[in-house]
Amino acid sequence: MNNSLVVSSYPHIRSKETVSRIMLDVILALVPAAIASVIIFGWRSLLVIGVSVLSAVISEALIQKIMKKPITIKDLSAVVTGILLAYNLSPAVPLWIVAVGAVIAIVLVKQVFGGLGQNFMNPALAARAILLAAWPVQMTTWKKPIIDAVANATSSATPLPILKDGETWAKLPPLMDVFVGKVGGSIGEISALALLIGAGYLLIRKVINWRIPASFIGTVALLTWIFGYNGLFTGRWEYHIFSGGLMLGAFFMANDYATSPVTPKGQIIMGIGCGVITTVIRLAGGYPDGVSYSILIMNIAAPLIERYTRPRIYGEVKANV
Amino acid sequence: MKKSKIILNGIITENPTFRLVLGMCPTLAVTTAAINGVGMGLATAFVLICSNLVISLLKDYIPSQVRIPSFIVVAATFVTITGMLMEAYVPTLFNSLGIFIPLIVVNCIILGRAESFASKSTPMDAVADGLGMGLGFTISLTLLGIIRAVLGSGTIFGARLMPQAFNPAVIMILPPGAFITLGLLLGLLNKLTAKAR
Amino acid sequence: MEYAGKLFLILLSTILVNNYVLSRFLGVCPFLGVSKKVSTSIGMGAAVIFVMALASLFTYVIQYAILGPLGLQYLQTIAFILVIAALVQFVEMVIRKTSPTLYQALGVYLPLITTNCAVLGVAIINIQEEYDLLQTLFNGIGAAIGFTLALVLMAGVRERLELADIPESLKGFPIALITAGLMSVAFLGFQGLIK
Amino acid sequence: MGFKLLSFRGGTRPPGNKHFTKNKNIEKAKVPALVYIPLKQHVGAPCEAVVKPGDQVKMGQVIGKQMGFISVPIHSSVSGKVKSIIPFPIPQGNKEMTVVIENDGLDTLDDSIKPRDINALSADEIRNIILDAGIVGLGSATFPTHVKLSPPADKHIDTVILNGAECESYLTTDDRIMIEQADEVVAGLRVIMGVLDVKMGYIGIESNKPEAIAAIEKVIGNESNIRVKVLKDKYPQGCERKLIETITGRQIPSGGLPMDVGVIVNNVGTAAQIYKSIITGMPLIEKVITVSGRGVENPRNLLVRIGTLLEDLIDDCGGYAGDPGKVIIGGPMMGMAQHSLEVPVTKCVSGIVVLPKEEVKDEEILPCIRCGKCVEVCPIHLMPLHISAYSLKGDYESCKKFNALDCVECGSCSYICPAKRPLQHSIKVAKEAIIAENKGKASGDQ
Amino acid sequence: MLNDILMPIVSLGGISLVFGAGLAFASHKFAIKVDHRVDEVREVLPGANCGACGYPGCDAFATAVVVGDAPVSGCTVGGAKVAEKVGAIMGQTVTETEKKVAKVLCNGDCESAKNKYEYQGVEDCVAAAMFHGGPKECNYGCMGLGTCVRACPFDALYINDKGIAVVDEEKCTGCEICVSVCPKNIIEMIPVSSQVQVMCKSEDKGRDVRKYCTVGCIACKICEKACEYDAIKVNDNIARIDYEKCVNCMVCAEKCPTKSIYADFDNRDPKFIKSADKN
Repeated sequence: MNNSLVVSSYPHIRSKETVSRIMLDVILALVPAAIASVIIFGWRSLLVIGVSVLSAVISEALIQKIMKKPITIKDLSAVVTGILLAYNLSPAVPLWIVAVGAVIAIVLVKQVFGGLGQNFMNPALAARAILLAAWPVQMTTWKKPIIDAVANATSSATPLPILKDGETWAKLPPLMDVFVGKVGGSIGEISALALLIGAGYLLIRKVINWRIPASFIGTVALLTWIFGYNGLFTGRWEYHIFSGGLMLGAFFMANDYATSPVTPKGQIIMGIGCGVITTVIRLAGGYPDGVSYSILIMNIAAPLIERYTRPRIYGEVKANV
Repeated sequence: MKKSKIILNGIITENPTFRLVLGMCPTLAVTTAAINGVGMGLATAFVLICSNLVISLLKDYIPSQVRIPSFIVVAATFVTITGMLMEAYVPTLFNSLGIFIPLIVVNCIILGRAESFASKSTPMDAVADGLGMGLGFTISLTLLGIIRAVLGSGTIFGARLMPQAFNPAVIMILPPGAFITLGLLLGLLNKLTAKAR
Repeated sequence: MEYAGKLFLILLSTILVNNYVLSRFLGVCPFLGVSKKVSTSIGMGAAVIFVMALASLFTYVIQYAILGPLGLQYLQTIAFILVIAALVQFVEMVIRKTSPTLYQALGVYLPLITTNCAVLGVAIINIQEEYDLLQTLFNGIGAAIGFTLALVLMAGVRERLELADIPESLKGFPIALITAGLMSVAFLGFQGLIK
Repeated sequence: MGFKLLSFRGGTRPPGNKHFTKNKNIEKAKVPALVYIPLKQHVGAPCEAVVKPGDQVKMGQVIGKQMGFISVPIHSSVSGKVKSIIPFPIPQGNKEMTVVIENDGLDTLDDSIKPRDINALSADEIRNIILDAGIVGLGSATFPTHVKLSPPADKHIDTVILNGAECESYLTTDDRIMIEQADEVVAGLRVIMGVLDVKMGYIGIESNKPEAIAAIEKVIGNESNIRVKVLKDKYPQGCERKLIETITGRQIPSGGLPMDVGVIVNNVGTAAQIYKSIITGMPLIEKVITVSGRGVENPRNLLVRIGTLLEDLIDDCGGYAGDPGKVIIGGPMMGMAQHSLEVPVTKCVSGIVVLPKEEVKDEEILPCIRCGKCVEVCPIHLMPLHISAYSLKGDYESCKKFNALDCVECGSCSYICPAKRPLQHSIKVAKEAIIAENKGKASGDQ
Repeated sequence: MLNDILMPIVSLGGISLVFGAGLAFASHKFAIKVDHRVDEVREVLPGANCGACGYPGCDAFATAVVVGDAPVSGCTVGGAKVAEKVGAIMGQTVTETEKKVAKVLCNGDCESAKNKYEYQGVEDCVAAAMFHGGPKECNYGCMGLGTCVRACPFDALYINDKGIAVVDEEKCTGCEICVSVCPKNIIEMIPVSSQVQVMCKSEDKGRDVRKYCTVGCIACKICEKACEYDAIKVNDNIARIDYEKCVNCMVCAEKCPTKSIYADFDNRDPKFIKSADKN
């Protein structure tokens, strides 16, 4: 027989899931938020997203070429990073900052640690935090929504600063406006509605599971309700969960595969941890929103969480532990 | 061993920052400006030279059980002197280096060189080693200071270097900038030396 | 209540906001050196907490009982480092006797606590900030917990990085420094927690 | 079915692909002119040949005698003349001494084969019959059945489970046996329960085999101590550990055996074979085998004589359809890929799946993205991603810490992995290294 | 003035005295006896922590030597020099042995040896050998998947462009790790002075070897007859060289019909060249 048979280890069949398919799903799930952003802020949003994605993909290809590794932009992970970075930026941000951020995300946070799946910190969020520390002024210049719900939307990103100070609650926009996204904020985080549509798609496709988002959002809701400005159990938790980066963070970044624990218990702990830190920063910290920092900090803790939440294996004898 | 070789060893082959990775704390903390790097480096060099000399002179008289505490006391003496001198003559620098002046005493370089070199060498060799290591330290700190200052505030030794349009990346003079810059710099040097080989 | 609040703030500040390693650059050498394994880092952390608490107390007493009254503040560095060196050696002997495994794991780093600038640093800062005895103790413990926290987190990440495909020239210290940098970025999030 | 299907945590659901042969009756395969009967077809010591080249043998005659307790005799599956005894490849990949017999086509029965009265036999007599008939676990484990039915006195067995899950893709062997030989299966179960003096017997069948469930339930009727348990169709439901957990809720301790939790599991085919061998006196010389896959012209369920070469079987099914890519003995999830068709059917073969070239892709292995799917599907709740990563680095010590030895090698992790990483394979490498090291240590201690 | 000098001295002295006394007490109370020889042995070891000695690292080996569990010559990497030094510390002498280096005894590269199937899976010899003994038709052939390359702590092995593992003799320290990891057992330790090796380990019959490999040993015994020094023998269908007897005349390599014997002809002793010419 001259055409020799293939021999390999079983299983001889593989599931249809692939890395690029997963990434594509995530990209699809992020589309509604982009549309919402364009409606609310205009085409500038799309420009920022475009620059971010392009810079991310190009820098991934370049750095892999420099490091003499196979170029893997096909797997679409750089595209996802690019989109997520843009979603965390203000639509008014200078484009050169966007490009620098994408390079930082891909090179410094991802490729230096070995590339896809091996980075310990979410590239988009880490890049955003670095940008914020590097150019605080440019990073906190916001754009007024085209569809305006809040008169002073330009001065504040989201309803969050209002929530910090209990006396100004009267200025809160209608909850529905916050939910739909007719308020200021960064490109991708404004419309909880659009994000939830995408998240629903990912849940149905089983790309993500409920553990981190549910425990994250749940914790924030509970804590913001308990520690209200006017005493215990007076918090406006419904505003908290739909404002700021919570939806984006909980569904698209805290549960980023590479940087969250793979163990079920660990994922719940991760979510709760994110929730606690977010609430602490929102209620007492120096920044209006704590979502991205909470995720970054939990990213650091993720390896430890994973280490101490290994599932009890089948048939494990307790005496042996 | 030739003195020049010992000195060069400290500056290049066994550069305390880039090769031995010693004395990280001041390296990271004070290099927000190039001038701080120079000041810190020279102060450390002074302590290093003096303590190396004294230790190599005393090496035969110090019992080995108490050698570490003795070395530290020697170093601490010179650190105190340095601190007094700096406070008197360069008070601004002294203030900006702050707590890191007394902390020179626990800089691993001082104790490391005392232990691994000065206590086994002649006084002159020990001085040469102190000089080399001190200069190596100064050079690395200055280099790091320059990079961070230029990118982080657009200035070098107080003079504006970058064009007005340049937006300095504040993070470079914050803690993360220190860690990351040094990390990348070390990586780059590794790469270059690997190539040279 | 006010006073207890202040103590709490000291803890919060030293552990999270002004973490000794990640934002004050104290104790970076052992932080980089002993953070390769989680188990070792926990041991080291425990030793540091113990030493720092003791050192804070002893140096406080020395400062206000001996150096201050005698007008010998300029001897602070020498006196403090002496105390710390003696303390560390004492702890080393105790651990060596009581837990050989812990001793083996910490290896050369126990003596290195002497040169851990965080210990001397915390002693000097205690005096600079004019803390009273209790505050001194809290500051010392807080700083040590902050150090331990950073150390253990770092160790967790580095254990994971063991398996990562890191470029050859960045392996070892460079990647550890970059990791520390990113950690420090994340800790920026706590900024402003204490006004 | 109105009730909730029994299941377990973990597992996955690869495409069943059973439609090729699901509705095809078991047919007798052509008996080839030459049969190759290896002297090792079971777990345990190989047999020693008791015939020599030139000897005349009859169908059912012992040609290899049992060596030691964990071993069973080997019988001739045809009548004819022993041509030679040579080392010959077996499905596992290595070579074993093999008796080659020229078939005279007469199927003359050996004198020892006589029908028996099942009611007149004691438990020990039945055990001996099972041993003499060369019966081993027919699921593919090939552990000698008489050993399984002789648990040590300190293990109290209270439950017998027949495994009719057949969670592997393509295979319909057990399905057809349960449909066509429901009486024998249930009778076999009764025999096993009798031998072990056990009151409760279960037959676990996946829900995708309604015909088999109906057939077995019809035979059981109102019998109260035998129950059909309908299981969710999910891989690896047929794994002994998961089957026991699903049906009884008991977990076998790490490193233990089913008997440690009072359970004995047998394949449905084994049960049917036990009953048939007792009644007819015929030893295990033929087996039901599914030949399937898009790579064969005419997929079938065949009753095959032990020692038939794969070549002959594929011919029997109309040959290849197109270019073959992989020939797998067993199912695609856990089967062994073959490089040549000059391999005989042994007691371990329950199916042959031929995948055409276009279905065999050399998937590009990407870096692990830590999606955690392998953790989710692992039926043992291990963390395959970590074990595999350490194994590929050669750090077997860490693999051990992550419980590599508990892996049941079901391959679910490799199947599900979106990065197509060879998880199971690398874990197996680690397992073997750890086992070798443990052995080395044990011998070094002495 | 006197006070200014006296006070520091007295106070510092006092502090030192108190702590010194404390430490002296502690060191007495918590004293542990440590064998200084462990440190000395550790000092002379190469410090590669390769584990070739069978202990987890150089420290463990040093301890084992001092306790008496490990032989002074146990460090294969350090070889005779280290053994001598360790012996000196331990007060023992060691007999000198010739240094050996590893060599992969297979020439059956992708040009000369056939494959029986196409392998897909983990790039590792052990992993591949699980399936029918590996993709090579020859069961004694180097699969070139690099298990030895990855195992070598000294970076002394590589896979050549024809898919066969090769040892860089310069870098090889003789730790024998590759020997132990090769699933085909085709890596052997060869004395450094040896210039002739049989590059085949196949114990298959010559007829079978011919079928799948053009450079395999076919056990024709021509080498055995050609050798004047009784240094090469064919047993179990394979020629083996007795390196003690071999004088590197390289006649066997010249005569071998399948060229399965390697000889370093460039460095051949001239006296053998003459004798070969005469024949």
